Amino acid sequence: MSAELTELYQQVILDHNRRPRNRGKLPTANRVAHGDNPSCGDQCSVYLRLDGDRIADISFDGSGCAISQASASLMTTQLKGKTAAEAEALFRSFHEIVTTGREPEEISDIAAFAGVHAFPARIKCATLGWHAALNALKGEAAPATTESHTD
Amino acid sequence: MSAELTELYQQVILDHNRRPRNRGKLPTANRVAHGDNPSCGDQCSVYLRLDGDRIADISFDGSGCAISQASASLMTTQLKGKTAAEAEALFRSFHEIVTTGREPEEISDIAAFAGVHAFPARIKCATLGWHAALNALKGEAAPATTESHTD
Amino acid sequence: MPTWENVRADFPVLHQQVNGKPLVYLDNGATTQKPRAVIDALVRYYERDNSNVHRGLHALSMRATDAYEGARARVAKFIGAADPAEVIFTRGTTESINVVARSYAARLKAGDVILTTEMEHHSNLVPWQQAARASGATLRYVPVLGANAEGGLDLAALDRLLTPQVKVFAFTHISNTLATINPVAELCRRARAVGAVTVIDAAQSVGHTPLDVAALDCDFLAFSGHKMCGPTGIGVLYGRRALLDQLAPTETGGGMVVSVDFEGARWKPAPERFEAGTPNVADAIGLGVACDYLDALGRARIGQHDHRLAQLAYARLAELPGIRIIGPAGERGGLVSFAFEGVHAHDVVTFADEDGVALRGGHHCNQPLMRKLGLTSTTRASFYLYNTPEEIDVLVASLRRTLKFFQG
Amino acid sequence: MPTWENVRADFPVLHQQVNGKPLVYLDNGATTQKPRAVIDALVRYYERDNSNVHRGLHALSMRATDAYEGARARVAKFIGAADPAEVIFTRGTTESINVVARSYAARLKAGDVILTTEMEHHSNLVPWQQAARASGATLRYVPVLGANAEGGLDLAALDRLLTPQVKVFAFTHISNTLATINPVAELCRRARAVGAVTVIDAAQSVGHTPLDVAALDCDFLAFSGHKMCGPTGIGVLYGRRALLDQLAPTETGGGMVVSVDFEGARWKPAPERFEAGTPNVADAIGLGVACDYLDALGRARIGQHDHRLAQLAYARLAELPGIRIIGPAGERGGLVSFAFEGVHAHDVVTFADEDGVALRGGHHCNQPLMRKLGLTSTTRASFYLYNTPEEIDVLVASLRRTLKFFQG
Ligand SMILES: Cc1ncc(COP(=O)(O)O)c(C=O)c1O
Ligand SMILES: Cc1ncc(COP(=O)(O)O)c(C=O)c1O
Repeated sequence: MSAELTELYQQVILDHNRRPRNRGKLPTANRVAHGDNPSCGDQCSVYLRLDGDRIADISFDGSGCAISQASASLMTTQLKGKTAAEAEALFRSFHEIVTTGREPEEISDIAAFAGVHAFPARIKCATLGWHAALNALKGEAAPATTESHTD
Repeated sequence: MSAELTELYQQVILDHNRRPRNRGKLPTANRVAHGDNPSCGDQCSVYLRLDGDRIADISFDGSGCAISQASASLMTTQLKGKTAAEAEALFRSFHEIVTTGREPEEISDIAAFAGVHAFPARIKCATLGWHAALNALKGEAAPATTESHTD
Repeated sequence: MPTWENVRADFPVLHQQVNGKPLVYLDNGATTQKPRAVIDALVRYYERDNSNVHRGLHALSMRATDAYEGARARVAKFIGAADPAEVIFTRGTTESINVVARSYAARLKAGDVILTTEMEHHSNLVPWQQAARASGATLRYVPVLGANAEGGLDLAALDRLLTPQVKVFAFTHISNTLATINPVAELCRRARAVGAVTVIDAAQSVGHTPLDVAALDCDFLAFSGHKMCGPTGIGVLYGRRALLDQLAPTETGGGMVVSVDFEGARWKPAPERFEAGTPNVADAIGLGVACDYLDALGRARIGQHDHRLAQLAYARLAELPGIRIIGPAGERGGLVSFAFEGVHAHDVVTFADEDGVALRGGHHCNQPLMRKLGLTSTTRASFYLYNTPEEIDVLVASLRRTLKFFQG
Repeated sequence: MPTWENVRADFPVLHQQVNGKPLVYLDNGATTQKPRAVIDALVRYYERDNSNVHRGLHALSMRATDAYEGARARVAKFIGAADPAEVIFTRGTTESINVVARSYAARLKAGDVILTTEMEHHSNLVPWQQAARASGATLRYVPVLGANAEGGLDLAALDRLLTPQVKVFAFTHISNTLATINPVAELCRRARAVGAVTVIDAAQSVGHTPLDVAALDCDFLAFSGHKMCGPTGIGVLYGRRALLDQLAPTETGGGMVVSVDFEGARWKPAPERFEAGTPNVADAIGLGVACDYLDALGRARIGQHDHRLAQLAYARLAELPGIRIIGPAGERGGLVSFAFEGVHAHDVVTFADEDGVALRGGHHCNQPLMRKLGLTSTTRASFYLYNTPEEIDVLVASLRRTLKFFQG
């Protein structure tokens, strides 16, 4: 297997893909948003329980490739307990990682997604869940679609 | 001037172009039809006075290239006095001449149009007046257009 | 003249490495590759004859017009249309179907029914949804049978659905997702019995099997050049002459008018009526050469070749653990669509690409059908005349490696 | 990198004899010739990268997608559009205008006014007649001044015509018959003041003069690749992003939907929303390369070159007996349209062709304007970057010979 492919499918990603965290509907959710990637049919719903400005709880549901599922799973573990502003900052780091391959200074699991940058067509997979989460935070009713984003 | 071009613009044609015969509206006409060549804007109206089945008088009017004007002019001289069936037979000969370049066995002025066959794009010019005349004979109200004919 | 022995040599694109491995191009359902003869035709046109058509009297314009109209006649022969005027050049299947659907949208009314099937590509589905919405007509679907859609169209249901209210019946010839070959002549016959106009989506068939519109006795037929060895950007709408002359053009402008004044315009008859503006001259000419190429090899032979590869692939893939193959098991077009338990089509395609194998993963513009089958995506391997049994070995080895990685 | 010194060497088609004489191609208003770089880009695409775009994850598909979207970004830069999503690929100017006209037909109502001008090409005229008919809106024309249309648009009349009822104002940048250069920035400014949306037909300008949609501040702009050194079958509709996202797509099918079920579909945003079906990938890439070619030479310089040739031709032609030249005498685009007393344009063109000179004769898809001028046809000589003053000598000599033959 090539170095690029190994990078893409890192252990962290495979693990989240096999045993997704926080998967399924969140009964206590007070926000939900749906995202889909029309190019390939990937879908992702994100459920939030917002406590004031803070994400008290979060889950996701959907179907898609290993990258999209692992990314959504990992995202839920990262966003739990964060404020909206912190979540947006985290997404900016994540976006930087998947588009440039540059790993962040602080050690973080999201660095596992650095390998995505070598596969530009998969960037949309990696960001799908994040877009849905940000939309849920903003309370946007319209479903997120990767087509309306530039990545 | 090349042999083909000389053939195309024979003396007969130039003469009819310069001094068109039977040109203008026919006050006594009981049939009229209009033809146009949308590719180039050539227009031709043909006026007939039908006496039973016979063309008692005929004229044309319009604008177009030397080929189309001369052809319409020559046509009027040929069709005067003919029956509808004779007119159709004459058109078939004319069509044969302009599409194949083969001159007919009987000596006739219409043979002057044999040169047209070397310029396929001009066949429509040569037949415009004829199509209008045949439509007038048939009493068709719709304007003839060279586009609905295969030549 | 192409020969079967040399066929791969005719396609420059095949002779390259992808990720260090020889390219195995199995994405022919999406688009096919182009033989040298087609590429050369484009170059020749631009180097020698390029000019605007129709309205020109100079040498280049006459040459370009002859070549363009010659391509139209060539395509007419390719599909068995008696009259070249029945061949309208479009951008592709999608535009062709839109032209018919938009024109019928203006003629249908509430109470009329548009009939299509559950296995249509979005391009033969969404335009009819729009036509139904615009006209007030009702859209109905002929169901597909079987948990894996292996049963094809429900012909018993068709009997009930084909009422005299049905004005248009639109269906695909070969499904781009299932590989189902529909009994199109039979469907046309039944539709005619109730007076419905038939529209065949031949995108996946015209380059893969002998096809004759006179024998099918269909009213409209749509296809794309790029799926039959031709250039991108060119396709065809065949229409029965008598119907074409009744249809309102959906696009207007230069070249399709007899006369224009400040108040309005009169249309030319078909085909010009439906070809507003400067046509895609070069690619139409390229499409004509693609017809020559395919007919020289023989479409019956191409169909056999595709079918044999699809059968072989089906048998070999069926051995893989956790695979689900959709579509008919027996007679089928030259492609195989499948899904694995626990491994997503995207990951399969990314891994195959590592091995030089080009596959397609996704919903194949067939979302409603996928949903009915409980799938969100499949992986599709689609074959054409230049593919070989050895390439199927490479495919199977690649899939095994992927499964091992994900399933452990 | 092309240079002015070598420009003719870049165009293979120019180096041929027609009827035994060197080709003098003066039919650039109809279509331009293609430089080697553009032809090579097509060949390279088909030999190396050909694949369907957007929905593919394998190497060829990713390369094709990058090249296609790269071409979109290149075209955006070429016309000064900030956002590549504002560039929609179409077949050409005619389709581009039809897309806007059809979309507005669905939004306009009785009482609304569509404004255009008396000098429009049929492609920027008939679609608006249809839109007016379909919506009940009224179509009005800005008059052209002067017996030979030398006065351009009647800007005083425009003041009266531009009422708040005007919802759309569509006009050409450079007239393909008169060579008039309209004050497009000024027209956009005036239209904006009454809230009208502007549609510029840039078919004759975009390859001939620097053009910046941001500076013009227009809402829509349409042009064809084949008139600017690009391939046939590709063109562009530029649209302001905020407007595009409101417009209903006029063609539906694969690639432009977010999701589809048996009941209906949701659209993607622009540009995909307006590009149903497999796009014309190869020719879009070719168009991108044409942009490179023209910008390397410099469109300001190209415009000067064209203008100089047109001025020279105007002066030389004006000396011919019985000639009538239409359009402005001073500032003008790179073409000259003329008619002779007693010699029809078709005969002129046939004689010129004998001398290797390619001209166009006819109504130039401008029938209402021709009728207003009391003409049925003119002969048009239209210039581009590879034409030379010597070619004008050949043209004039040929015309003299024709006149001699017919006028004696
Ligand atoms: C001013 C103008 N508008 C529109 C068109 C139509 O362009 P196309 O035929 O490429 O669609 C042309 C050229 O024919 C033109 O010159
Ligand atoms: C069955 C079928 N119909 C229609 C289409 C649409 O063809 P195009 O995208 O060339 O318009 C395709 C291919 O994508 C297809 O496979």
